[in-house]
Amino acid sequence: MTDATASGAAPQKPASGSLLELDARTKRRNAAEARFKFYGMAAVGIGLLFLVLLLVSIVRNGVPAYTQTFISLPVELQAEKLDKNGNRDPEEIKKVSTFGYNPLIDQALFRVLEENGVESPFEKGADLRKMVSASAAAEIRDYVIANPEKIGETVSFRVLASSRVDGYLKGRVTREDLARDKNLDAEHLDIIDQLKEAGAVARTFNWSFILGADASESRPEQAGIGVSMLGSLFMMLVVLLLSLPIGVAASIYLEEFAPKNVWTDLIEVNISNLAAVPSIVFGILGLAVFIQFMHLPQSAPLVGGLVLTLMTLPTIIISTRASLKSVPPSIRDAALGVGASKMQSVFHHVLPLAMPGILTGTIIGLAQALGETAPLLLIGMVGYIASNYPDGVASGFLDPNSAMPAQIYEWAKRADPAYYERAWGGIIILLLFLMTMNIIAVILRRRFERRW
Amino acid sequence: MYDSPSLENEVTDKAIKIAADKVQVFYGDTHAIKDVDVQIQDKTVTAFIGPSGCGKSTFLRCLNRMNDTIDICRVQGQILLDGEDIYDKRVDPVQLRAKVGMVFQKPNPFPKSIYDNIAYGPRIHGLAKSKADLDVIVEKSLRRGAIWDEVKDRLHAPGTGLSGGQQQRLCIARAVATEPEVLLMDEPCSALDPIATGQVEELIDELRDSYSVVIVTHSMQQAARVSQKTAFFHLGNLVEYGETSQIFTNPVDPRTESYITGRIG
Amino acid sequence: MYDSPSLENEVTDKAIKIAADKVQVFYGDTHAIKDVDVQIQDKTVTAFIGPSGCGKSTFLRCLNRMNDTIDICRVQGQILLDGEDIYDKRVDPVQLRAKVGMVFQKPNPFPKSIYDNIAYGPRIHGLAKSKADLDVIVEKSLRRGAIWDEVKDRLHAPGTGLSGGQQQRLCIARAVATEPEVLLMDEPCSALDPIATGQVEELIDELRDSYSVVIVTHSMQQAARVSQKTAFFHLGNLVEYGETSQIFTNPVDPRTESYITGRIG
Amino acid sequence: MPATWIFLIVLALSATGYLLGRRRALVSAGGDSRHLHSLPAYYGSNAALLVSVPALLALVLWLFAQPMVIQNRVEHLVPETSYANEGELSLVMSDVRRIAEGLDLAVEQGAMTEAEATDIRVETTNIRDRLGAVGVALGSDVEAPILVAAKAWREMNATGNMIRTGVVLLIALAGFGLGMVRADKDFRARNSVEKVILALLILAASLAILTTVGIIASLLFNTIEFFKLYPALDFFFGLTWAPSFGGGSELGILPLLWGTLYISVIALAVAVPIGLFAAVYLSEYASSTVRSFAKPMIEVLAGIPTIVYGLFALLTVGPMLFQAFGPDGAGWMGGGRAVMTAGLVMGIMLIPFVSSLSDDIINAVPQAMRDGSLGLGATKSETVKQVVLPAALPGIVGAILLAASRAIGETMIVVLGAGAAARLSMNPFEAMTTVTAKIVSQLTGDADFASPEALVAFALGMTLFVITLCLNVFALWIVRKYREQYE
Amino acid sequence: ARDNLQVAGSSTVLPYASIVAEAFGENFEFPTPVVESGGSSAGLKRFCEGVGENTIDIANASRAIREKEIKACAEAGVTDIIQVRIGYDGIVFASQLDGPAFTAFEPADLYNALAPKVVVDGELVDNPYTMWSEFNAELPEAEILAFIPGTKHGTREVFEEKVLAAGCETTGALEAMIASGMSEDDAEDACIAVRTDGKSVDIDGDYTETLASIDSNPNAIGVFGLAFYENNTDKLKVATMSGVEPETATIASGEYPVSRPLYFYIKKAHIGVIPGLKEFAQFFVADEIAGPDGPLSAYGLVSDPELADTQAMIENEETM
Ligand SMILES: Nc1ncnc2c1ncn2[C@@H]1O[C@H](COP(=O)(O)OP(=O)(O)OP(=O)(O)O)[C@@H](O)[C@H]1O
Ligand SMILES: Nc1ncnc2c1ncn2[C@@H]1O[C@H](COP(=O)(O)OP(=O)(O)OP(=O)(O)O)[C@@H](O)[C@H]1O
Ligand SMILES: [Mg+2]
Ligand SMILES: [Mg+2]
Repeated sequence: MTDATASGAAPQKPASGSLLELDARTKRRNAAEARFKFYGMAAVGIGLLFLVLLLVSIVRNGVPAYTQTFISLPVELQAEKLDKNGNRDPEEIKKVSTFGYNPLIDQALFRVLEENGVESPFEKGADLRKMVSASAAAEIRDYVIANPEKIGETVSFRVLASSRVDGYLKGRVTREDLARDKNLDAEHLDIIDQLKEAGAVARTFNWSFILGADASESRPEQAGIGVSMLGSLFMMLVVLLLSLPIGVAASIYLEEFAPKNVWTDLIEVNISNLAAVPSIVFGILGLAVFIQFMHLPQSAPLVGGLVLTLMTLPTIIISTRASLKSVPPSIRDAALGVGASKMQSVFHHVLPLAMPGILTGTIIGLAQALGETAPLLLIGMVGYIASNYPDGVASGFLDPNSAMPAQIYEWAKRADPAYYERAWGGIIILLLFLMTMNIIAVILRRRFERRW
Repeated sequence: MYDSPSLENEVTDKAIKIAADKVQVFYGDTHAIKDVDVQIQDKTVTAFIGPSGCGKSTFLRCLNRMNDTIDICRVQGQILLDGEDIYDKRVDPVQLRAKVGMVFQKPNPFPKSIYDNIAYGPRIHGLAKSKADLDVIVEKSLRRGAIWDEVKDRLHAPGTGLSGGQQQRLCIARAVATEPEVLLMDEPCSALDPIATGQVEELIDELRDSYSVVIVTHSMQQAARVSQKTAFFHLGNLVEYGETSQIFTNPVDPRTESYITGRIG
Repeated sequence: MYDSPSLENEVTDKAIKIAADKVQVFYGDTHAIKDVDVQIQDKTVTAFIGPSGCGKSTFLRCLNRMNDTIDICRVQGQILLDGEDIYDKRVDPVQLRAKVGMVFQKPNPFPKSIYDNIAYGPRIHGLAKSKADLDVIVEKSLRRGAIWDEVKDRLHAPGTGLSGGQQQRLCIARAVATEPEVLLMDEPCSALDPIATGQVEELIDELRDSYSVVIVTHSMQQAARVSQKTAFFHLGNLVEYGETSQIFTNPVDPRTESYITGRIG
Repeated sequence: MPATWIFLIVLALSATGYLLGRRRALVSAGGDSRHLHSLPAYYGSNAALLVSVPALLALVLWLFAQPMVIQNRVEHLVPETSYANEGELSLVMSDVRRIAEGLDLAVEQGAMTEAEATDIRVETTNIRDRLGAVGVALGSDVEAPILVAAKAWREMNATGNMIRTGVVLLIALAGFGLGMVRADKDFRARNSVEKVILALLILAASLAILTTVGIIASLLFNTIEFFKLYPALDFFFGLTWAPSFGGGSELGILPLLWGTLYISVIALAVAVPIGLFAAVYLSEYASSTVRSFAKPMIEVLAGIPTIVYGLFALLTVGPMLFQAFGPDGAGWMGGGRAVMTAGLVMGIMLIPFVSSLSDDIINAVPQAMRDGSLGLGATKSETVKQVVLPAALPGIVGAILLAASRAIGETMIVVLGAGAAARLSMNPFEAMTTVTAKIVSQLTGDADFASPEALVAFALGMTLFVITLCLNVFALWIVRKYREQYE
Repeated sequence: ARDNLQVAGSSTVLPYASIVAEAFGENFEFPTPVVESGGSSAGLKRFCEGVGENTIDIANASRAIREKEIKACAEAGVTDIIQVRIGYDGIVFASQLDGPAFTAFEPADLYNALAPKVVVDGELVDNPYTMWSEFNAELPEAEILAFIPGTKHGTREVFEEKVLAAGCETTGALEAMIASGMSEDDAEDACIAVRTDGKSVDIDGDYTETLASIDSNPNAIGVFGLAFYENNTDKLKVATMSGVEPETATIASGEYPVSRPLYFYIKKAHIGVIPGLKEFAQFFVADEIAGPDGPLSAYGLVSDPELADTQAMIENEETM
């Protein structure tokens, strides 16, 4: 029967063979198909491969930041040092600066060594104190000011070990490394080993890295990303609340309502041009407009959010427009045909159908905003901004704060290698932030996605 | 051009719902509708017939300004609905379309559930006070669209998962759910089997009692069966317009005659 | 279930092109096609008739595995094309579809020029050696689709800017351009005027000389006119299959009879 | 009344307006929504908008205007001796404000009675201490005229606030009234609500213009300064970029533009094919589980801070390329930093820009298109290439444009991956740098800020802005032209 | 109204400023000052934007403010500026710990290695050297590769003046240039040029970037700040310059030639208005902080021998 069809078929058509055997052309085409599919898989694979590569190196470098070494110190809060007049007046206690607490720490250290029977090659307390973070004095001082009645007693503190000691316990620092280091000596490590044995030194999970504020260059062990996380959060709130509605509104206007005239052309060209403006230029704009002209506070997440909003808008608008464009006109016709207004047809039908693309654009825009540092540089959100937790929503928006990427960028620049690990640790948190956003978007996108 | 005496006879009978006056439609440079005058009566079924591509859909879309959505489409001339120019600046096309409903040539259900497809119109027009009301409207519309039995068990399945003919009936049901005064139907029965066609035709007949219906069809029999008036389009011109019986038995224009007698389907 | 003696008679006459054996199709949980056995002959026009939603399109789409594209659709049973199971693992649906062409129920021109719409198939199958060859194929196909005269001046205008009927004919032209051995046509004439319908029917008649054609139609007259064999579907079942003349004059199953006699369109 | 309260009251009023407007409209239609012109919700929204929009607009304006007006009037109270110029006056005025607000705070916290606050005098009270006690730190002791000004400020502020409350609430009430009057069955509520929405949409779209104006305005002044110091001709046509602190810098933009172009092209050459293939794979081939997993994962690539990519370029990709193409390999590469390094890594970063957006757009192409093509015996890849992608083209172009824009604007990867030296060379394995990287480095450098070396950042920014603007105009023109002959 | 101090400027000063700010926040009732980075130029620019709450109070700079900047400041109303020198930043040359033995450099070595034109046998020629040992047998036989600060960094200027220009003179290149007909100015400019064939790589980023580059190039040398080096002695080894070991002591005494002063600038108009400004400045230069035994010195700042004068100057609010 195949012959019969072949004879009847059009002359240019090759004699049709069995379905089970592929003819040469089909084989060729199938090979092309397989290649094409392979390219696609390879492309996805490449993307994922790099992601994994990056993630692995991020995690490997960053995980140590999540543990920290502490030293248990029984500190005698000597009255003669802390409250010379003995009247426990907080104002007077405050007069003793953190430097005044150092002798107490030295003493406590000697005592710990003695109690644990550790031989110390060091005579001077200052040398011994190199094992302890400089933050210890501040910690004890804060405690004393809050509890003046404890003066005279011996209180046990869990103070941070210095970054080199911490590095030693994490395997980052070896004795050889300390050969020419003036911050710590190999002998210190012997002491640490013994103290560790005795249980006075321990490495535990580092909540204060997740919750804390930035610290100065000399105390990486104290630095945390918590406050800048809030900074980022408030900033992203501003970005989300402004850029999504504004971006979608602008796209709807341009795609669905705008008459085709010079003005809309101008807007269109402008938007795609803004996408290509380097982010730091938005920083220049933010400094000029929001801080110098509108007198908004410096270093404030509100301003950061506004600047990032302007930066994200083009991304959202371009992707939203693209997805609005891809909704078939028959859907609009259908809605108009039953007497919906244009506005209704857009908001009831077109927009939901365009939602996956809008969400994608938003996610990419927000991801970009979440990781952006350059514009923040000019509005004062990069640097040392160790503010406290904001004490309210308004202060969250208006008080000086940094943002995660800025914090990470700063850390990555700092000299002490302990900051390097913190930078990567911060990136992990940033990525968790990002993935949370992505998951939300995925869930939303799933609800909207359909083919027709 | 069309048979005016016959029209005169009718005018005494029924009010004129839509009056088109020298309507011209252009798609870019293509002149798709040329100088069409036509008066469509209330409570009447008017059939538009003519060869494919002659401009039936185009003209139909003019009647509720659906052409506004096609960028390159320009309309000239005047179309009066109840004596008011629908292309007047002050006219809100939305209100117009609520009055003049439409069933499109290609079925275009929303990618939503069957229920929502029907309920959408009533919802935006506030035709239902409660969920129960809406349920009633949906059921009634689906029944009128002759599709209730087939979908009553899967009202919440997507409308796009229906067969071609079911989609078409869904679209008909959707259009009648908003209770328009004029219903424009572009080949509503093209994908329907005879039984469903019969049901839709019954619906059209029923609608005629209160509304005006315009129907585009390629089936002469259907035109003859359901319509009182027939308009024959050819190459963008309205060649002849008159009583259906007269058009089919005694056409004035030779083109009409040749189209009708060359009939096959 | 169907009239097997009549089939026997035919088998001696024409080879069997497609043989379906206990075909079941499910959309998710919906059982859309139930246990259908049918043998479609070569060089024959077979008509599928039946009420809307009975599964004609679904079954048609099984014959060239277009159902593969619907995620929730599952097919069971066996369909043999020239004795080979098309659902066999080794079968390449692409090659199958090149042999078994299809015209869909809703016209779906590509958003390309009319020319490219037609040229697409020949290009991917390498049917044209040169641009001139292609031009010839395009013209021939458009002529066979009975649309050449309407579009010859605007071959490079987009296919989506055509009227409904023109789009449908464009899709027919597109399908015949690849010279399939079997052509499946899902209501190819639903949006066509009688003259165009006539031309398409002529085309079908012409195709019958060399190929096998399956056509879904709601028009009994059309089925009677163009087909040699008719299959009547009802609620997913193949109720009756036999010679067209026999089905229309002397149906075996009461359901067939009631569907045919209740005919209106 | 504090602004927040006014704001809340207006919101409450507008909510009431919504409910009442809705009700009234329904009542006017005899309880049957079918007799209404629009849905009842529109009448409600109309009333709500009438209440809130003008009132809140007035409130915002007032919030901006009142301090300015008061400042203007209080300024005269500050003796001219206590400031030398405008800047110091504004500083003094901020002190005045701080004191005024401090007094308010003190009264509010009960640390001071109202009478005390009004009668307070520098001679009798140490204001710095009193305010310090409520947490308002002052830089120095308060002088008498400053206190007088502060008190005047307080007073005016109090009256201003009172009037503000009155005016805003009146406007809100007027809006309320109008909303109620208009809640009538014949009123075209939907049209009027939609008009407001349309106005909002237009406003949103116009923000782009405002941003552009803002950018130009904030760059212009310094750009002009720059061109006063440095000949424009040398800037635009100079072939060397060699800034130096001592002066005598050569600041030709061409090597930077070349680097920008080169790196972006390489980045796009990586990102576009990979992104497109990934998009096609995800939307056409991948199962929905793979897709719902892989897509967000790839999107994460867009969110990894660029400093990570920079380090990746510097520490991993650069050395790797150096091995392959350095002296031990092909011999084309002088060091790990190269256009290629930065381009490759940037390309990776840009993958999701192309892939995710394109994926959504491709997914939105109706299935009927695919069916049409598959039904003709096309393979999936042919369908994709010849039917789906062309249909999705406008959106894909948008995605690529976005990626290109991002490539132009990227700094960190360039600095760490491509180096800092500007060079005009064809060799992609040489170090080069981009306009953006130099904008950042000159802006954050140590040069004299009034020198051309620092100001050039603004000129670079401006030039880049104008160039991309021209490119965009050109792109629009091309697209139009293409569209015209096609559609 | 703003209640925190706002400091901006040089990223070289930032570490020190942050240490002070942290201690200031711990020991005073005032909130911890905000110290922004962004470069001396940007810091001074914002400093000179005017007087008022929305401008910064203190600018950090790794160089002295310039005449033109003072003028710009004055035009914007910033007339009274207090200049505070906090100490010195040593600039050192270091290489990989396990790399070739770069232990001692003379300016001449670096000039010979990095200049585009050098003197060979009394003649000025395009730099022919690819190995350090080619011009100084005591240096290791290693490929020349140096990571030097990019042109945005103030360190670059110091490097050019104190190393390249000095080397230019000692090798006789300057003379040769002038002899070849160059004007003195041109010759001096030519002296501080670096070769562009990839042996000398500009680093526009920070020292961490230089460190990373050294990490992946065993033969390279890099330019670092003293403090940075001291924090990374586990990876780097430093070279002497003209025989002098870079240490706080040798730098303070001026024996080690390559160093630069660090400053901050206070807007006098803000004193008394912005809470804590003067206290912060005083705290910064107090002996416990900036003195030789203070935390700044411990971190790597070369303490200023004239610290007492500075303290007095702040006390009296002496402007420039
Ligand atoms: N994609 C789908 N998902 C779910 N159900 C479907 C889908 N397509 C069709 N169906 C259902 O399967 C049944 C058969 O549909 P089919 O399209 O085959 O009907 P048909 O005979 O072609 O009807 P018509 O003449 O109206 O086109 C119908 O009940 C229909 O609702
Ligand atoms: N969007 C469009 N752009 C350009 N030309 C169009 C467009 N729509 C229709 N046309 C052209 O206008 C003419 C009239 O088309 P119309 O759709 O009104 O025909 P019709 O009478 O409805 O035909 P059919 O019975 O085939 O649906 C046709 O030649 C068609 O090609
Ligand atoms: Mg039509
Ligand atoms: Mg069907």
